[in-house]
Amino acid sequence: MPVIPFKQAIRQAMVEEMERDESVFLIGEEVGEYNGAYKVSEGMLARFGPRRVLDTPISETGFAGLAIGAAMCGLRPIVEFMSWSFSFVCFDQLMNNAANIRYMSGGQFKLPIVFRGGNGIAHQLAATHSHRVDALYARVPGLIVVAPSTPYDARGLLKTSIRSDDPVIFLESEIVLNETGEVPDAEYTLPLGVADIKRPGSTVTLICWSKMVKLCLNAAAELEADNIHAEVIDLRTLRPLDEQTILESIRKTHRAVIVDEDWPYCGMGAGIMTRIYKKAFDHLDAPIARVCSEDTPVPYSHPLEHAMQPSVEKVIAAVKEVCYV
Amino acid sequence: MPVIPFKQAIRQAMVEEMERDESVFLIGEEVGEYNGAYKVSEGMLARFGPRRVLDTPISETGFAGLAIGAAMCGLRPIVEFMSWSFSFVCFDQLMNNAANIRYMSGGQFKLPIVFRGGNGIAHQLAATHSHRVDALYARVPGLIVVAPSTPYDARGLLKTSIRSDDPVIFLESEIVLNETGEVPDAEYTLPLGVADIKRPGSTVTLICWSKMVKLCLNAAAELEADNIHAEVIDLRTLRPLDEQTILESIRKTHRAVIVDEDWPYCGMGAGIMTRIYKKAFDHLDAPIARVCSEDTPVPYSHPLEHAMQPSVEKVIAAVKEVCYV
Amino acid sequence: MAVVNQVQQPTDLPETSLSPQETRNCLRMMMLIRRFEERTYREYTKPGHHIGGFCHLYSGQEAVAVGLAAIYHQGKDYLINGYRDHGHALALGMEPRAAMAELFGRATGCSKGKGGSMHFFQAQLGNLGGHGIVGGHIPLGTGAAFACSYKKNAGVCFTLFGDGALNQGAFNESMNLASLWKLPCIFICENNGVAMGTQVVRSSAENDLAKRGSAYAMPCKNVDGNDIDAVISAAREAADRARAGNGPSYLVMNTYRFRGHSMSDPLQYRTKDELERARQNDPILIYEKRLRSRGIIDDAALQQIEHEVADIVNDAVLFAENSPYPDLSELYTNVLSETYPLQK
Amino acid sequence: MAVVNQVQQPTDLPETSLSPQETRNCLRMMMLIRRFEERTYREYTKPGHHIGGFCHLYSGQEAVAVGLAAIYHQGKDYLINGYRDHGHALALGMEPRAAMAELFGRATGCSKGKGGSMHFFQAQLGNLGGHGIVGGHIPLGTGAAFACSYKKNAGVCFTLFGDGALNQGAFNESMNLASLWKLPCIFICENNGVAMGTQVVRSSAENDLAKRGSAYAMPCKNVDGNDIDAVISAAREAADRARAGNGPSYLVMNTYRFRGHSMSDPLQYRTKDELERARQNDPILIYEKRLRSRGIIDDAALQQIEHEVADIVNDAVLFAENSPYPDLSELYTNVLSETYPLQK
Ligand SMILES: Cc1ncc(C[n+]2csc(CCOP(=O)(O)OP(=O)(O)O)c2C)c(N)n1
Ligand SMILES: Cc1ncc(C[n+]2csc(CCOP(=O)(O)OP(=O)(O)O)c2C)c(N)n1
Ligand SMILES: [Mg+2]
Ligand SMILES: [Mg+2]
Repeated sequence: MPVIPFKQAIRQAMVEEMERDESVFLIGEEVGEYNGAYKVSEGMLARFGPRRVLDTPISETGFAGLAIGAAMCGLRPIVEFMSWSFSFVCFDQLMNNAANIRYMSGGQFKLPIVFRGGNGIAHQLAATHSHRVDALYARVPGLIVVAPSTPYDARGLLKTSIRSDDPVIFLESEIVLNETGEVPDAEYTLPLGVADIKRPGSTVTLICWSKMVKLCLNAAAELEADNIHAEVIDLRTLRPLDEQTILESIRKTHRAVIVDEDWPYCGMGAGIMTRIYKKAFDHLDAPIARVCSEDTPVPYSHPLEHAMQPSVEKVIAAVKEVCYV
Repeated sequence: MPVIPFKQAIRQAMVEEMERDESVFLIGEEVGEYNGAYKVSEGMLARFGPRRVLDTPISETGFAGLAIGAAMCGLRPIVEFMSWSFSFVCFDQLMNNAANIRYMSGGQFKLPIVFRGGNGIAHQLAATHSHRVDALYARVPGLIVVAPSTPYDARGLLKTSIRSDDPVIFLESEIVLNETGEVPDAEYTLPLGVADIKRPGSTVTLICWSKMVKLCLNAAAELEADNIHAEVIDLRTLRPLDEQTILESIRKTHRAVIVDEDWPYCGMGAGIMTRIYKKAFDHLDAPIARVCSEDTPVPYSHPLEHAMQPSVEKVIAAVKEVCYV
Repeated sequence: MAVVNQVQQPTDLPETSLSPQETRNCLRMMMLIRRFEERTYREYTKPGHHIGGFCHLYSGQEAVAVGLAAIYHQGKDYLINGYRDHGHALALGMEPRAAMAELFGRATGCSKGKGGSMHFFQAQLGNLGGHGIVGGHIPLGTGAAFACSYKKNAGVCFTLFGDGALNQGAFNESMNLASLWKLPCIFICENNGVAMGTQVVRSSAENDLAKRGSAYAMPCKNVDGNDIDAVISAAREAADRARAGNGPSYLVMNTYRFRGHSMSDPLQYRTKDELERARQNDPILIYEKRLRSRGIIDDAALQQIEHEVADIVNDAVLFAENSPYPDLSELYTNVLSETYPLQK
Repeated sequence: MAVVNQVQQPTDLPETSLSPQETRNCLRMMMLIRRFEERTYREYTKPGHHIGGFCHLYSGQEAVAVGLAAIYHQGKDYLINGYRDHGHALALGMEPRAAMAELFGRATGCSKGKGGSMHFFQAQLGNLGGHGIVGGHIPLGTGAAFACSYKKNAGVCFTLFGDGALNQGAFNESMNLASLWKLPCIFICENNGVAMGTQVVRSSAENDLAKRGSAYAMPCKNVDGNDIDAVISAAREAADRARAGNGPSYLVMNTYRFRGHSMSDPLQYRTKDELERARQNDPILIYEKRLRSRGIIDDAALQQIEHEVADIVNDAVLFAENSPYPDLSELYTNVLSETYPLQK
């Protein structure tokens, strides 16, 4: 099977869906002539022309709203945010227009639209450019939130997202964009709302997604030395949440650690924990542990930025804590 | 002691602080000539003049940002949002400029600024005007989030918020604005970050704030009939969170219900629950229960809107569940 | 403070080429909207009223919605506006029953009772809805125009907003995008002189609101928004231009709001004098006079229309009163298109 | 695509009334900034480099920052701008050591290593910082001007942003507020013709960016941003007006960005030709020639300056390299002013 970078898998999905359905188009800053700030859309302008690959001015409110309006009128936009951090200047468009119009209109309008872009902490981009928006959007009924960790998942999930009649928040870690993985040539799709067990295990359940999956797999590998067999669950979709896969795992392991790069308070990890606590309560041999970022803005300086985030060591420590070793 | 409405207590706090400190001013839509959309600032323009009570165009990004800039330069703005729902059009100003500038500048700038306005579900304002922003801002290091339930608390906490050198998100329920309570004539302040036990009890801990406090007190009163003595904790401040008061109560009652009007997933109640779960784990006789709003956008139609929200009945049912009765 | 028509209005009124029957229909629709709104006012302020939430009446601005509807290409065009949306919905053809039932929060309402006064939608007529966040819908209208242009179907989108909404950056971003990409978007500011209680002079550094569009290389124009013929000809010109692929226009319809901003507004910022002057410029009165002078209507015809619209509005209220509330299960419908695996 | 100076520049250059010493200092500062930026480029692209994150160089635009600094009233005025902020910080008087140490993420940096390239702050000089969210700082600058006006201290705020930032609604909201309230804000668009890879013609429906301010009843002007004398006289006029209480102005400084948008930019959208033309308009060259012709500098003086700035920049890099990283405990400082009860 070909091994390709994550960003190429994203591109494949977009290209395939644009070939398949003329109502799909790509819009965002620098997606065309510049080939994308992170080169995700490389070559797409050349392939589809300026009608379907649109470079925008720096007007997130304008073009995100434009895309939502276009979706109300039968098109299927893919909106690229150069960074999800920039979605804060158009937060209202997502929270109200994308999430509510179907409901407020009594179901008269569907909103087939994908918003995608880089999410989370990358390399020293400092506080304003390192936001993790997972929880902000996963909190909202009316939205779907997808956050894949591998090229294979990314391609399959993005295709389904583009075909979905609902607004999808598609989170790509800037760090993961260049990581590679096997992706078949043949077309395929993956269902939304279904987690994937990236590594089976029996001692403890590691719950993660996006950038944190690799970290958890590394931690799991190291933990074998201590005879701890960690099961790594890649959620892939944050809303809807695949509670069942998580709970089945916990019923087996009786211990869980949630690993995410959000802040500890009211962040994504907190949201997931609350969803499963009650149902897992009687099966738990220890309180669910969490590894997340420190409760501070994201600093520029490399050592601080590093210290702020989850690490393999932190995950291992948390696992040992819930395993009482 | 005089009995006054919540909104008057807010006004008292603003007037007193503006008398006390010339650098304090009030800015927002309709706060001046119109006397405030909810009449919170009634009479303040007449008292302080247009230099210190400023009616703005409908430009939340403009005036919220203007106030933040003014705070960087030594003033102490009070920004009124007609509704916290409207803060989504200027979300970036709060998330990045208010929350991060102190940090990103290495502490060179302080940001003494209060943002206040109506939060949550009111009377049939539908999906776009009923947002509960508690968790969105409580999640963020660099912000302080206050959500009082009584006129007494409101006045004392708002005064402290105005004197604080940090950005304060001050949440007023539109429903609570007209409720009344005792407030002394004499000046006083209340500390941020300290919860208040609004009703002592021994059987179960009810954790709530803002609009939900009255609901919990009503539920607690009804629960006495079943010999259940509920302790009602009014958090008052959501960030920083007074874990200590909550945990002390749970160590006594061994049972807790969190009541909030946010959505269930990644909402404020979820955030609080995660903060206390681990530390309370060994003291709990039952999983922490939650009463919150249903996981849908807020509908207009009265019966639906009512069904969507927490109610005394729902709180009682949740209490009985954790008490296994 | 004088706020009405402070800007010089053009005085030449080109013929609008509507047939007599069409002009009569326009007058009738204006009267229906007025009647609907005044009845809504009564229903809202009645003890034990059925209407809740914010409710913004359109009385006084009818010439704009009805004028636009007169040149609207159904099945092709779109219209979107703010929360003051009853008039536009009716003008485009919404059943008054569905409109009143929505206000009453009933399952039979145009948005199934889920939207309320600020959120009247009607997909099959291209009505993209009323929207509560000031200015937030302007990019959506631009997007509808984008869709028309993408599909090359010669449709246009009428994107309406108030004088207050101009002060949201969303307006500027949309104007720039629409002009840059020559989208068939007709931006229409319904300037009723005031946003809630803030007069234009207190919200806009530039008093001539047409100039607020001057940075985007598109035609910008003041229009007498109380004169339906002026509305029609300006809108037609803009729509023709847009349909021909020549891009957007920006029209400021100068008009007046008879009622308060919403139901709770005591209107203290307004003088009797001002209101009196506005009453003289009542768009219905103006049009009625004109049709009379053209011999298109007379007292009898007028009286008949009055009766008709009264009956329609009565019927709408009865219908709304007798309609059921949505079933509680409706709380969970229309959130997404489908229930995904494991949702909830 | 020609992007430089497509707009007609005014050709009359009024005297700026700087003393010869001041003009020499200006030239020296421009050269220091250039040297600092080119060294930053080398440090960033070195293997195992110390500089991380996004880094945007100011080479080519020096006349703007240095021109503004020449009329800046320290202790009274404020300046705020986007993420391309090294030049402005140095021009206002930041120690190159503190600047370079910030890039290196060291505790001795101007923002203690917490801000990085995009976030150079210096409170005691009124430098309200560089800001990474395009357009998001424009309301802040308006607020600084508000503070000046509130305190009636005749200070002004220079609020800088790029040609791309004009397309954020925050710009328009700020312009309107500043003009409505006559705030002493000098809005300055540094038009280097391109936002990342998007040329002005592809982002703005209106090509004359000065017109983008035309809706706000304030003076709007194109300025040759490569000519420091033009910058100074336009900025002085605007500042005088603002200090006198007559409100804001909007200036478009037309200039050029020699380097890529940030370090990763391959500059493929640019022709050799274009760059060649821009080199001829290098603001340092222009000013150097002028000072030569006025007899203020000669080869020897120039060489001396070159050595001086080279030494300063070398010293800055050495200082940065030898400075410690922030202690890990610094992660938790400067979040709030104090630790509230029970915080953490
Ligand atoms: C972003 C936002 N800010 C504030 C409000 C509150 N609000 C609702 S209507 C209104 C006045 C709008 O005036 P205008 O645009 O002139 O429309 P009109 O009511 O005159 O039709 C305000 C301030 C809102 N709904 N959304
Ligand atoms: C809201 C937002 N959108 C997008 C970006 C990404 N971005 C950073 S700089 C830039 C280009 C800005 O160009 P311009 O304003 O002309 O300034 P210049 O870089 O030319 O100095 C873009 C798109 C951002 N930082 N913030
Ligand atoms: Mg108005
Ligand atoms: Mg630029």
